[in-house]
Amino acid sequence: MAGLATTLLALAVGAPVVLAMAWPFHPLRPLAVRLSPWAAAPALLLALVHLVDPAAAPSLEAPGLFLGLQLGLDPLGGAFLLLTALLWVAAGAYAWWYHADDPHRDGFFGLFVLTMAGNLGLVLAADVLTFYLCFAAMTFAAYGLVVHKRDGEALRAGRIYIILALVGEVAILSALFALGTAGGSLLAFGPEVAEAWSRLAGEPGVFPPPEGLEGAYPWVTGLLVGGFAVKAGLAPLHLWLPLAHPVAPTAASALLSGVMIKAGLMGWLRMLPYDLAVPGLATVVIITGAATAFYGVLMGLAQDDPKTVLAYSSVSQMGYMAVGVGVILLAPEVAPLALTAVAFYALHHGVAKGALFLSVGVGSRLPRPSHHRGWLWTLRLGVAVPALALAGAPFTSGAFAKSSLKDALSELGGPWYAVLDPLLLVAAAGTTLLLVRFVVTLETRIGGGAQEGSAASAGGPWGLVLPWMTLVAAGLLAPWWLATAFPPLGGAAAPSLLQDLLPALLPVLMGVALAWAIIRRPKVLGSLRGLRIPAGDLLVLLEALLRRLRLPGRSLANQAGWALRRGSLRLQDAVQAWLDTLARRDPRLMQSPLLGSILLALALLLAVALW
Amino acid sequence: MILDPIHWAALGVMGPLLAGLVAMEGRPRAIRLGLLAGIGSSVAATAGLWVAVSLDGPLRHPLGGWGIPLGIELYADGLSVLMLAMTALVGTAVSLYSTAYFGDISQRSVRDSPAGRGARFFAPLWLFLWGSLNGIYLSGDIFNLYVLLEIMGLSAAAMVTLAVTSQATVAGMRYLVISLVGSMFFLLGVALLYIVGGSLSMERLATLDLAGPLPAIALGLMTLGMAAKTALFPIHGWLPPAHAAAPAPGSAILSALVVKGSFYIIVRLWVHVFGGGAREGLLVLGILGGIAVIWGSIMALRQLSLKRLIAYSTVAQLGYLFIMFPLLFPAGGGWSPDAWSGGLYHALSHAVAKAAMFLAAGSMTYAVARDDIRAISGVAHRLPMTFFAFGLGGLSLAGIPPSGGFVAKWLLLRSAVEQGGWGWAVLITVGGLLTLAYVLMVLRYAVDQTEEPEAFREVPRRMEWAAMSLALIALLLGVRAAEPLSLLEAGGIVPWR
Amino acid sequence: MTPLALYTAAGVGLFAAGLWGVVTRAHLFWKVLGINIMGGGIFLILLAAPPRLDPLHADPVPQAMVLTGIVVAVAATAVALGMALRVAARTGRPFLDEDVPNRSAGEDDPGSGRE
Amino acid sequence: MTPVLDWEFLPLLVVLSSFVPGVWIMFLREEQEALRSSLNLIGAVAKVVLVGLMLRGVGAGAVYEWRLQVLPGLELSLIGDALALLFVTLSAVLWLVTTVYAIGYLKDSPNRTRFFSFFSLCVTATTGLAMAGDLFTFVIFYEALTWATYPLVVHRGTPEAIQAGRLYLIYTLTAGAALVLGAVWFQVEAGTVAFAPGGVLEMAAVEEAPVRFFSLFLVLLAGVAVKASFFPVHGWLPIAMVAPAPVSALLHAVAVVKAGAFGVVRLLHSLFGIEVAWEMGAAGLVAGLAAFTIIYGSIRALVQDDLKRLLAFSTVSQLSYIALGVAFLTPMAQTGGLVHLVHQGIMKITLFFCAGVLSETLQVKKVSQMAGVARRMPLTMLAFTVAALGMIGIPPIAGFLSKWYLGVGALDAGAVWVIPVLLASSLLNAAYFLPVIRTAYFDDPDPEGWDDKGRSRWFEADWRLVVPTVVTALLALASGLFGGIPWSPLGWAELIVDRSIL
Repeated sequence: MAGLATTLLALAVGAPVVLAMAWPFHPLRPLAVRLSPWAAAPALLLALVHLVDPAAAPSLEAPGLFLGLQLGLDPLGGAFLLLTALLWVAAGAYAWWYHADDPHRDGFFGLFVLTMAGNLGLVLAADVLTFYLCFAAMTFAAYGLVVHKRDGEALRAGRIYIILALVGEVAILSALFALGTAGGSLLAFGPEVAEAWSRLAGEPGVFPPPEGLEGAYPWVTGLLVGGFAVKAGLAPLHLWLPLAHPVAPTAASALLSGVMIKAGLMGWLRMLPYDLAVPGLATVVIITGAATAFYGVLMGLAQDDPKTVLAYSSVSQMGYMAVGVGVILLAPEVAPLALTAVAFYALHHGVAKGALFLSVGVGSRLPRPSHHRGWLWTLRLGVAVPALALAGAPFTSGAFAKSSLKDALSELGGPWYAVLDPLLLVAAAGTTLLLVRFVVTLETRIGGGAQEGSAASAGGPWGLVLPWMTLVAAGLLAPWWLATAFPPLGGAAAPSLLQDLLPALLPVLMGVALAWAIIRRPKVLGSLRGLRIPAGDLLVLLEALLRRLRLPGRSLANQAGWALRRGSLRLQDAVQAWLDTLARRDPRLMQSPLLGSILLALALLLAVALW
Repeated sequence: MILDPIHWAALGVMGPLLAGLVAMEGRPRAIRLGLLAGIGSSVAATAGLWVAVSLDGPLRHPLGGWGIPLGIELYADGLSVLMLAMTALVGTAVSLYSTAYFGDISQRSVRDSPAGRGARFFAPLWLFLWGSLNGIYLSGDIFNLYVLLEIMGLSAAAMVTLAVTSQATVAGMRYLVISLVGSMFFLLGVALLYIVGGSLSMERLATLDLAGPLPAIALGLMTLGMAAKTALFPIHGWLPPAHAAAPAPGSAILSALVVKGSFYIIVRLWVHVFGGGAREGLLVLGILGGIAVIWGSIMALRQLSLKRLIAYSTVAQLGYLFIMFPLLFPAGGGWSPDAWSGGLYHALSHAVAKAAMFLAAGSMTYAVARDDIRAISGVAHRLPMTFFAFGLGGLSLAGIPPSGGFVAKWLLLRSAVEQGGWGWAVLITVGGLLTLAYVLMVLRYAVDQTEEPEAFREVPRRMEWAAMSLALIALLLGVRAAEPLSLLEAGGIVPWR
Repeated sequence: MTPLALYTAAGVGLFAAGLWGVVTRAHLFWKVLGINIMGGGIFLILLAAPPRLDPLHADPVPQAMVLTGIVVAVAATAVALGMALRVAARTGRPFLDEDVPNRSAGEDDPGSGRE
Repeated sequence: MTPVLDWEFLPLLVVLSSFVPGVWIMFLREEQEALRSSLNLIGAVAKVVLVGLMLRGVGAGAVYEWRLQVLPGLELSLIGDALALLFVTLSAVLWLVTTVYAIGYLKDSPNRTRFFSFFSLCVTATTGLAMAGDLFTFVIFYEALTWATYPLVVHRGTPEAIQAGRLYLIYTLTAGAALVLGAVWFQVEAGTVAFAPGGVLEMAAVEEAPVRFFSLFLVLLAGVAVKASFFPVHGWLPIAMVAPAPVSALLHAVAVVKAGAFGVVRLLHSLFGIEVAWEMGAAGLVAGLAAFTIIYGSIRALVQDDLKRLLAFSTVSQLSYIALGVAFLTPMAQTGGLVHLVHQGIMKITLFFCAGVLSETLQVKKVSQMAGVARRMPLTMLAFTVAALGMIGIPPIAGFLSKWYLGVGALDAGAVWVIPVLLASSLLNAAYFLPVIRTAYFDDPDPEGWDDKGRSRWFEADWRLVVPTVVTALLALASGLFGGIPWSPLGWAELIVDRSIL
């Protein structure tokens, strides 16, 4: 079993890497593209193996590669691997048919495997630099997926995405510099990272932090949180997310929202110092998280593109997880429980959100509903299940995740619990409302893409439907396998689903009621239609501001440059003219009277000198 | 055969003079024979003396028994041999070059035509010149110096006028007047020295106590005269037209060798006979040299005539030679071997490089039939070897490594820095840059391909090779500097007193 | 006033006069003449050189020098006059004209011995 | 391990292996193409082989020395130790690649004889300079390099080429003069010009006359800073862009700029000694200057549309990483600086190769013309992307390793201010490289704007252009990906620092 696991570990990362490497070479490309959709299969196998036998914790080391690559599979990794691999396989299959006759299909899959390599790699990474390496690979390859459509909108989204991503990378890297200084280049997760943190923090009286890094500790943690927050879409660093997720091809959006933003979360969970409390930072994280949970909902309600709505819902959901992370940072003793909760949440959200995004694609590719009622109802059912899960309806993974998060909070207790619990409840209601909004917008889009994207030609929409259904099913089963999957993570035993039936039901009902109320009243609805907030809310203001700033500076610089050049030219001319006159005069030195006086002068000079 | 080494000296002086007589005859064969004899004798003399001197120090030989105290005698030490070697080296190349440069003069009619006169009289004049130069380097008494100086001056001036243009004639005439006046100053100095010291032998004079006004005046007069012949700064005006007007081989000889003759005498007087003289005097020489470096370079930058440019560069480079003097005798007393080797090595490498440049320039003007920088565009492609010869020569002049110029500059700089003479150090550095400036100006025109020269004459290979070989030697001097410099040290104690 | 001083003074005077002529007179003949006068002055000084060995016999060396000097001077003068004549022939005037165009030497100077 | 060759004249052979072909080619006729190319290639391969031998020897602990006395107290000395080999290997390998590239790039263009002759001489000077065992030898090759590259810069013979060459000479020659002056001065002060690990100056002597020694340092720095294109004196570099692509590649990646950077290394470590340099504040000055140049160059690069100018300014910025690294006392920083000597070389040469392929095959010279060019030139643009990402510092490409070592090393030295500089430069690099990549891949091409010379049999352009480009790109990737193994540039740099022969 262990041997198999190790092989699979190597394959899980190796397969996509090899495919990505093969892609540039023309003869190999068709094959590579053909295999790309299934490149995540080994990873999925590995995840299942791990699920069956949690004891199997394979690890690999390649000291010659990079600065020493380390791969490994631990419980947390296992959990995320399950999600990641599942989504990649589903999305891969989905994309294969979705892009059946897309001229840029080859390019898409080239970047697809590269992104996948990064994503799987960072899940399986066992040390800091390996993680960073894969994280970066994923980030930059994903850019290609975002701008796949190549229209202005996509390129703009891509630009915003890459700018923010870079800022994040830089923040992370600067934090890693500090960690590396404290603990060396090779930092395996777990004890070694903790060691580095404690050395960086220093021990008052025992040993000081590294010279020059006194008091850097909070900053470093802050940079790390901030850096990953970009990827995790925590407000206000979420700006790229509502732009990028909708414009990307459906499969890619599913991945972005489902797994890639979880990479940020993963970063937090892997690298932050759990065993040293960072109260200040923790407070910030929790508040921001909670705020994000609301902010996402509000902004999302003002959108009318289903994918954008989903994107904003992702933002708000990541808010919840951020709260969990904050709890970890706040109180090391609650860490295990909170960790479990966050992991639950990530998995649940990943699967559900992935399913929903795919459903958008399916919807748009459906033949006209008029003559395909069967399809229509399948779609509605398939949307309802993950939507309910997200809303946290009873008996769904959502309820499960939310309750475990709640447990963590209650464990934390104190004012935090008192404040956060109701807040999150309201936010959950908002989520429901948002999902209703999503369903409504989706209904308007059904069959929208049928003409141009002819999924029908590719043997009916089955190619799209099956992967989608897989995810839906996975989401449906989630509560049960989650329970089996998690004990190793050291969290509390999976909470029974009945015990908090009401609290789970409450927000859903509230949300639905609210939605119903609004939809019943055309006046309110109309007034709501009035407020449109462009996707990427704050960004719009920011861009306007920048445009103002740019122009004057440059023209000034130019003028200065020109003035300088003119001046130097004039000077040159003057000097040359002067030299010419000298040169014309020089022969005169031999003219009789002058020569005489020169000789005389020299004679006198020498006489004086020699006297 | 066993020879008293001093016979080599006699050979060095008499050989070229006799060869000159042979060449007077005028037919190509005679000319070739004469040149061959001249080359042979000088090279042999140089080689023999080199060995002898480096084996057992300086050599003396009283001519006709007029020894000490009168001392009409031949004298050879490391310095003399170095100058002899320089002359032989450059002379050989120039001689070969000249045989090709003046074209075919086998018909008598051509020979007697004004154009042919150049061809006819170059060789004899040059051989006389050669003899007199060797004589100057080998003579141990100051009156012989005067006589030889006159021979040198006359043949040099005549050489300028070989080019049958009004400019050449005027320039040559002016050169003649200046050099005659210079000789007169020198002779007056000789007379005064004899009255004071009662001897003509430089070594003898060196042993006397030459305090008091009269020797000082004598030194001043001699220096003035020689400075005029060496075209030290304010009296340099005659040089550019003269050197530019002469036929190319002539220009090479004048710029590379002739000026060195009078410079050599100044060195002998100040360093050996007067043992440094007065510090202020040295400073005057150095400052004038410094001005010459800057002035000459700037003038060179403003020329459009290629040969005139090179001539002005000679003015500038001679300035370097005079910068040597204040460095030789540091303010604190004592003696700076760096300055000594550096200065003389600069004389040597300048001779080689400058000759290479003038010969190359000759080939260029020969090809485009115009002495104008703007006219040589495209030469770099038509005559690559000539182009490289000019370039390498120029770079050596500017002290770009590896080259003799670089070694010389390094030594001069070192002596300047050691004495804290920052002014001199900066001057030397800046002078190098200015040199680069005008050398590059020429190269820049030569590589220019925009306009093709209208008339382009094929250049004989021998001319190209002569220039190139000199340039390569200039390069080589930068890699093997140890031998020539060790020779300098071998030549007995410097200075004598 | 010793004869030496006297002769020396006279010699120097001649030298100066000759130099004056060379420098101030534009005509080449005067210049050549001036040079000869300078030489004459020097010879005068040499001849006045005090006897070195014994006071009765004059010192032969200066006389030898003077003789040689005269020979040289004659030769030099000859050459100089010859060249002066050629200058006159070429430029039409027996002067050292200064107005040789400086920055345009290219036009009328082939720069090599052929024409 | 097999016994090591102990030919002390191996360094000389390395130098000659390009000198002899260079001179020989100079006397060839224009149409003797086959002979010319084979001479070049033979020389290049020979050099690589010889360097390989030396590498093995030095790896086993040997040191190769060759000396020739010029004057008493002055000698030409070539020393092949680990530090020298770092640079020599770079130039040898890249010369081989560039030669192939140049043969393809200049096919049926005029004056190739001159070009290839000086091309070889240029590398001769570089290798000689890399192995120079003392300042005297260094100066000689440093100047020789100027003269070997000048004809390459003005190769096109166009007015702007001439103008650029003029500027190039004004800058480099003035610097050369300063260097000579400084060298002589140093000899007078220290009594020797020989390079020695840890420097040749005593702390005590320096502390007696700090001002004098600092000005001495400034003079020498002025000498090397021009070629290293430090801020105030970088002006020649972007203008020298008129040269043909292979030349720019060589100038910017290997020969000239690296000579300058290497000079800084020698100055700080082999002459003054880094401790002394820190004591007298010289190293601090260098670090500050380098940091400023890093930012300045990147900012200037932002607004360039001409691809090669953009790359040039990026060189200005990237180059200072080397100086920045070696100016610190900590081994990691020094390793980072040294290894960037190689990494920057490989990545930058790739970028210039790409620029060359585009301009040669499609007449595309501006970023604005590059829209969608990746569809026509996938391999080239892939290479470009790899190199550009490497410049930004994206793992696992070489550039990241340099950055990592620099950052950690700087923090080790307690210089926190370096981190913002590094990161800002990363962001700026991204700001001017990523748009190029984006437009190349994702904008719609307008083939009318291209003057397409067509594909070759196997590749998108002449194979002699594409293959070298891909090879260097792979090198850039490999030297990052396999940074952990001892023979990688990183490993070698660590070896140098460990042996403390810096």
